[in-house]
Amino acid sequence: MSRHEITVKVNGEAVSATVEARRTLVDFLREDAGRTGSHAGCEHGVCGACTVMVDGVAVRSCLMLAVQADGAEVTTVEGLADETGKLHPVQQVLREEHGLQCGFCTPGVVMTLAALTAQQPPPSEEMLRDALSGHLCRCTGYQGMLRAARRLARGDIGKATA
Amino acid sequence: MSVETSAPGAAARFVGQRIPRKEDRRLLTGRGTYVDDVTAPGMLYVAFVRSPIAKGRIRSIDATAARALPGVRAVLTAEELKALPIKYFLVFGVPGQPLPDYAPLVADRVAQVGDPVAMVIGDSRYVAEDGAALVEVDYDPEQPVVTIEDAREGPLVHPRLGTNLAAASQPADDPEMDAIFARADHVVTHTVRHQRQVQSPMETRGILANPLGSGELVVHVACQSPAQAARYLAMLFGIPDHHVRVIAKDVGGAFGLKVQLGREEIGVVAASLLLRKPLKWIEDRLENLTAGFQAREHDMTVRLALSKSGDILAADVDYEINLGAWPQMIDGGELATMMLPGPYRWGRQRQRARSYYSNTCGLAAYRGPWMMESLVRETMVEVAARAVGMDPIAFRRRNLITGADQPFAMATGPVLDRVTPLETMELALEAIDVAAFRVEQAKARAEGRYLGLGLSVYVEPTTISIGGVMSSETAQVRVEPTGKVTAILSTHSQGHGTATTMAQVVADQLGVDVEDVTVLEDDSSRSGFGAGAGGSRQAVAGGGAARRAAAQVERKIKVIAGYLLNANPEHLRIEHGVIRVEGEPEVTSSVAAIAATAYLEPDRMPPDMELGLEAQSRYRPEIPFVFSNAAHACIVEVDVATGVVKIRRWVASEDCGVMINPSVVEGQIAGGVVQGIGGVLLEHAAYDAQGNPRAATFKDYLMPSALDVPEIEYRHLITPSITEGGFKGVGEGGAIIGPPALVNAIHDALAPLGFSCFDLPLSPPRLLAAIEAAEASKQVAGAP
Amino acid sequence: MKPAPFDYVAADSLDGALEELARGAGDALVLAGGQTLMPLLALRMATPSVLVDINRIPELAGVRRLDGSTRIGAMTRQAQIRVDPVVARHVGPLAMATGFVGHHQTRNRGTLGGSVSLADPAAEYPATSLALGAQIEVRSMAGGVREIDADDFFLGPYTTALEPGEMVTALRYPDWPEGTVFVVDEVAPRPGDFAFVGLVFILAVKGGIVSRSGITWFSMGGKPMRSMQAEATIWGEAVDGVDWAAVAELAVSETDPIDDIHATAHYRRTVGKHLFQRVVATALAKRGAQ
Amino acid sequence: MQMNGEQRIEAPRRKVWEALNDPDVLRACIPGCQSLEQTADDRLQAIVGVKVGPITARFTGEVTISDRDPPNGYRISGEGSGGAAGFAKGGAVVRLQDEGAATLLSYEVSAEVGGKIAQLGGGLIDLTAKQLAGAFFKKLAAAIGEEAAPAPSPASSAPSTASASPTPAAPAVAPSPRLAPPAAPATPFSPLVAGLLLVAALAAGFLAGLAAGGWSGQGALAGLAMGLLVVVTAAAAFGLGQRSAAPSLVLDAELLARLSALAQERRP
Repeated sequence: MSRHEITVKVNGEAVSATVEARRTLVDFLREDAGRTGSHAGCEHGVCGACTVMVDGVAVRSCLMLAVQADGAEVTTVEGLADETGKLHPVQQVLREEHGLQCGFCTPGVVMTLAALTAQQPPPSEEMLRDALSGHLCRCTGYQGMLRAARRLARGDIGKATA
Repeated sequence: MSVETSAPGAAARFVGQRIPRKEDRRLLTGRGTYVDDVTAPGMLYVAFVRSPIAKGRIRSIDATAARALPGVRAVLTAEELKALPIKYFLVFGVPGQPLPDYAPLVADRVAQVGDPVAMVIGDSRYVAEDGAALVEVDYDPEQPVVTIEDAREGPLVHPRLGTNLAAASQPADDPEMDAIFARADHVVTHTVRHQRQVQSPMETRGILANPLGSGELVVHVACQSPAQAARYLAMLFGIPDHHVRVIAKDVGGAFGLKVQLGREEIGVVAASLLLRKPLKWIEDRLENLTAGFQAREHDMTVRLALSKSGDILAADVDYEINLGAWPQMIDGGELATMMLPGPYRWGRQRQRARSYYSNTCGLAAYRGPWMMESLVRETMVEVAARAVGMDPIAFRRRNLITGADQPFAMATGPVLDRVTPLETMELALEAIDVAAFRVEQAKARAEGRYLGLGLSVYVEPTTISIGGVMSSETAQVRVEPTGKVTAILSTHSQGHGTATTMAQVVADQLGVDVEDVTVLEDDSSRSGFGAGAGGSRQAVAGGGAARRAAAQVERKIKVIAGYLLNANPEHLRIEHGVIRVEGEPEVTSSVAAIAATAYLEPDRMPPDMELGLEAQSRYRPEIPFVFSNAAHACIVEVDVATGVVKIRRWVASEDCGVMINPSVVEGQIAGGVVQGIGGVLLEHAAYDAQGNPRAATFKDYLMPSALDVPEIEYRHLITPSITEGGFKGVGEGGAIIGPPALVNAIHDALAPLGFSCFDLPLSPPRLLAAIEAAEASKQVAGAP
Repeated sequence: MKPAPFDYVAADSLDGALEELARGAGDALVLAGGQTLMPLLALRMATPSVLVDINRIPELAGVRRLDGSTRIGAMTRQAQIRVDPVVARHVGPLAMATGFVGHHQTRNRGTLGGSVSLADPAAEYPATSLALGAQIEVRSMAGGVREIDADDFFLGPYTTALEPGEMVTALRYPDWPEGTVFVVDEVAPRPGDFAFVGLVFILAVKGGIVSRSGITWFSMGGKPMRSMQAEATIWGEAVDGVDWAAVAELAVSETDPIDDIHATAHYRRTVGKHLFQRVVATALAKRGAQ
Repeated sequence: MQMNGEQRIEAPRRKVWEALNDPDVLRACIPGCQSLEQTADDRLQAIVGVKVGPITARFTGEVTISDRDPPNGYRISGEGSGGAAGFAKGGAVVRLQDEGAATLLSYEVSAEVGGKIAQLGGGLIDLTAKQLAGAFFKKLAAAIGEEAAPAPSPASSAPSTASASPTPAAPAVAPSPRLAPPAAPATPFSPLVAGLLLVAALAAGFLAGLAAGGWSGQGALAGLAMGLLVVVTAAAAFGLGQRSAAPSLVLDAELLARLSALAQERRP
């Protein structure tokens, strides 16, 4: 089995490692790059908990090999809040709307919403809802996430409504 | 809705407030600590070799190739594990109950697809799986038993037990019952079949077992109570409690799956003790869906005797459960049948229940233990109403208990008090506006569109404290020398938000700000014993313990402050951590100042008073069942051409007593409702005739997505319980009472077609088949 | 759930990829978007000796107009196909089908060529390409380049006309007449799931007469199913005179659906007829709107 | 899985019998055969490498023959084990009856699959098995009947399965006289087409194996073929559920070689 020297820019920091060809990106991020925020919920591309941004777009990190990310810019959930710890608007709104409970699926949800809300033109509530359907959550019944999506689409990221 | 203030004692500044959760900042920024996030030096990884057949004898196991694989450190079978005797028992077992031969690894016979046969331990999960693929097991397959029907007469799942009947409850002779049925004006017979489901929390099971040189065993595990897990391991392995330390910082959902450690976790601990190495096993999704634990799969038939005026006279219940091969608890159905009458005047009941072993995945607890009987009752009530020619709503109004009836002893024993089933129902109906809906429904039918309204009402016995591990919870509350407050509880959150809600309770009791209270509940070595999550009990048992411990500390603060301020402690008020003397605004102190004195200035303390500001209290509710209640109403549209159901509205009207944090309460309700929606419309852990699980990945096990759920509307009634703080449990209600509301709505929508189907899930193909059947029978009936 | 060992090669040119494929003989797999292959690897259902990654070959991606047709590179991501103006203008059904393919996160990686190469009987792209009469461009070291008619490409479940060492490099979609209307629709348990039954319906009308149509199904047999008799039956008919209920019967009779844990063949046929009429109604309404 | 079918073969029963006992027919039907050894009089074992789409498996097959009744038919029980992929076992009865100058070959198969295949395979197992078995017997008929060998399309010769619903009544519309239905794509007898037949043969190979009791090796081949069927179908089946993009499908070179070989062999 081939092994590969790779360097991935994770949240702005270059991380180099020698990985087996078969190593998935999510395992690389969690175990080699120490970013355990991305969770492997199903490892077959359905649940969405492992969603990260690769070169700016939301992808399932269990459906990419680490070696495929060589030279790429990867943003994980750890990379969103600023140095002062100020939450990203997506994180802030999800907190205000109680959009999470156990928190396991949350990092993936955050990354999908963060990737979409960074787009121009800003996504509609419909687009955000559609993208949320790519995430499974067993705790919340999606209620808080859907409220958050509505507020993000309206640019209403001031104070909580709930 | 009118909100009664919570029980006396607390100046409710935080209790009742929708404050954001303290744990969310950590979880939103990827800084949670789930078991797979923890590592230990020299840690090795475990993969299991699992049976591909549902039943058979193991002829031989050849691990030569696996052991020879570089990176594989060990391969263990039942043979190797014999070196460490395990006294296997079930946490929720009945003493003396005959058990099948539970063991971390099966020795000679496999009884389900996925039975663990060997453990491969390697330098990574990758290489451990490489090794597992090389272990060659030779099986002698036998005909499996898959369904309840198979189990009744079929070959034995566990030959040593001599029967497939795991537990049963037989009714005593009751000639009066037969007489009631004989003279009843109407007898309705109603059968509901509920399919197999999987709890499937987003985080699967997982464990890191780390035996330290000192003889201390540190275990990080995804569980519902570190203290309970520690007790279980200590007893299984005969290790003194203080040698077992269980830590579970963050757990990604559980829903009953993690209420008791399974065979795999126990096997990993055994292996770590044998090899003296830290071992990690993280269940993958294929294992979780096919070989962990599953839930539901029961049939219930009820005969209901009715008077012509629409009174429920008696119920005769027959209940069967498919337990699978290695159930987490062996349930004879007693509790389920006990709760069947719910909030109805229900003169008399007779029950017969049987649970069978089969060659399928064992059942475990699943959110909403009272779901089956509530589903049966609330769907049956509608059938019964039509049988006596009454509107189901009127029928419920006639048979539901009122405040005047309470306390009300159910036909099966439990006593209902301080519940508001009728009131919550009226509240839900008002929110839905039934009259307006019926108009809309008629208009839609004229256009060939089928809208339906579903209603369901129930009471739930939360915080059952009749005995056993769930009798009580404990809390230590400590004001540190800094003035900050630490509350250490035996509660545990797998998403419940107890780090916030318990802090709200403590802050109110002490008069400090919620930001100044830190709740710790993740470590058995500091929390003390308690069952943690399970049975909708943490608000009542944990909240009660937290209030009482905090009250002791509050009292001590006031005594010390009174002594230092020359004031009567009874005249002191604490708010925002500031202590004031009533009528003397200029005289103040603070909790922080008192704390400094209590720890650091012994000479300023009142004579004979113990130093420090800390107290512990263990709380057992004053009543065996703390009943909460709710009524749900929903509106659906059914596409009769495809069988696809769209949910247009959902109203949850509930009474969980004093709400600590309404947003958390609503989150619990919503999560439960959506799990219920999944159970009615989508989720099915199907098996084929050979016992092969056919929903092995999330492409086949279908859970609701964000596009499948309605926006849930809430109505809250607050009728405090008599327990400490007036709280009631609310964690499971949505999963219990959501399903019947949805099933009733579908039947209401399709009533013009004569549709009837209580065989879940009501997937589009099954709905369409039932619609076709209804049309066919109508044609037969209509034929000359 | 971790993949078995394999070697990995990232080709930086088409020739490089074809060389690696030839070298890998039957035991090499092409890694395109990976949204299906990765789960198969993780489940150890697929255990190739070598993966040839074609994600770093620029010339394999992109949409280009040719004379009378549109050429879409095999590595063009589904997310781009969904929003690409040229696709929207000339290959509308493909853009419409993309809305049903997986989810936002998988469409960001998933590709057209990968989906067509796998020939998943439940996939939207093979059926849509079949309905549009696409030409599938394949290349190999030995055989060079050839185009295969979609009708000849999909042979059965997972079975295509690709020869060893061959790889799909692009699809060419011939233009349909101005004013062609189309609808791609499906009935699925949840959005993004594989459909119980799915239908692609494309209709070209000239002077009120049906001049051409494409009627294909997904999840209705072991491969994308084309209802040729139905197409033949409405050809040359006055569009307003067609007995669509009868055509629905005929079209469904040309499929061969199966039972699985999600739906019975009976359900798929029954709902297929309904879906057909629903889709036709929508298409005719679109036509009226033109 | 239950599978029944009939095939009229334009040859006398004795001839069909002999053809069915021709080892070459079945041996040629097994691609990637890595070893073949007799373990007992009525038992054979072999190892076969299979690849279908992205799915790969190494299969071990074993079968036993019973109820031999030359030249009328047999019963066989076969088992194919694909290791991690899973296993298949089953039995079948094949009967030969005179039908005028021709022979009617009927078969009843009951088979079951286990392991990952059963968990992940879904309903396509039945479909593919159905198609492959049908195609196999069409081809067999063509071979024995010494007809020219344009390829029958598997779908067109699908036998009925227990799970399949009856095909609906003929539609009420007659095809427009102005245009005959577009002819199905002409399929020259290329190695690829033979490939289809061959894969089909694998599927139903064990059926033929049943008939080949005279040389129990054929029985073994039967078991292998059955295992192959299982892997083949599992491949398709798992894929059915998967969404969006996928890798190119690469056919096994060895398979192709054998396809061509068979193609030559079967030419009139």
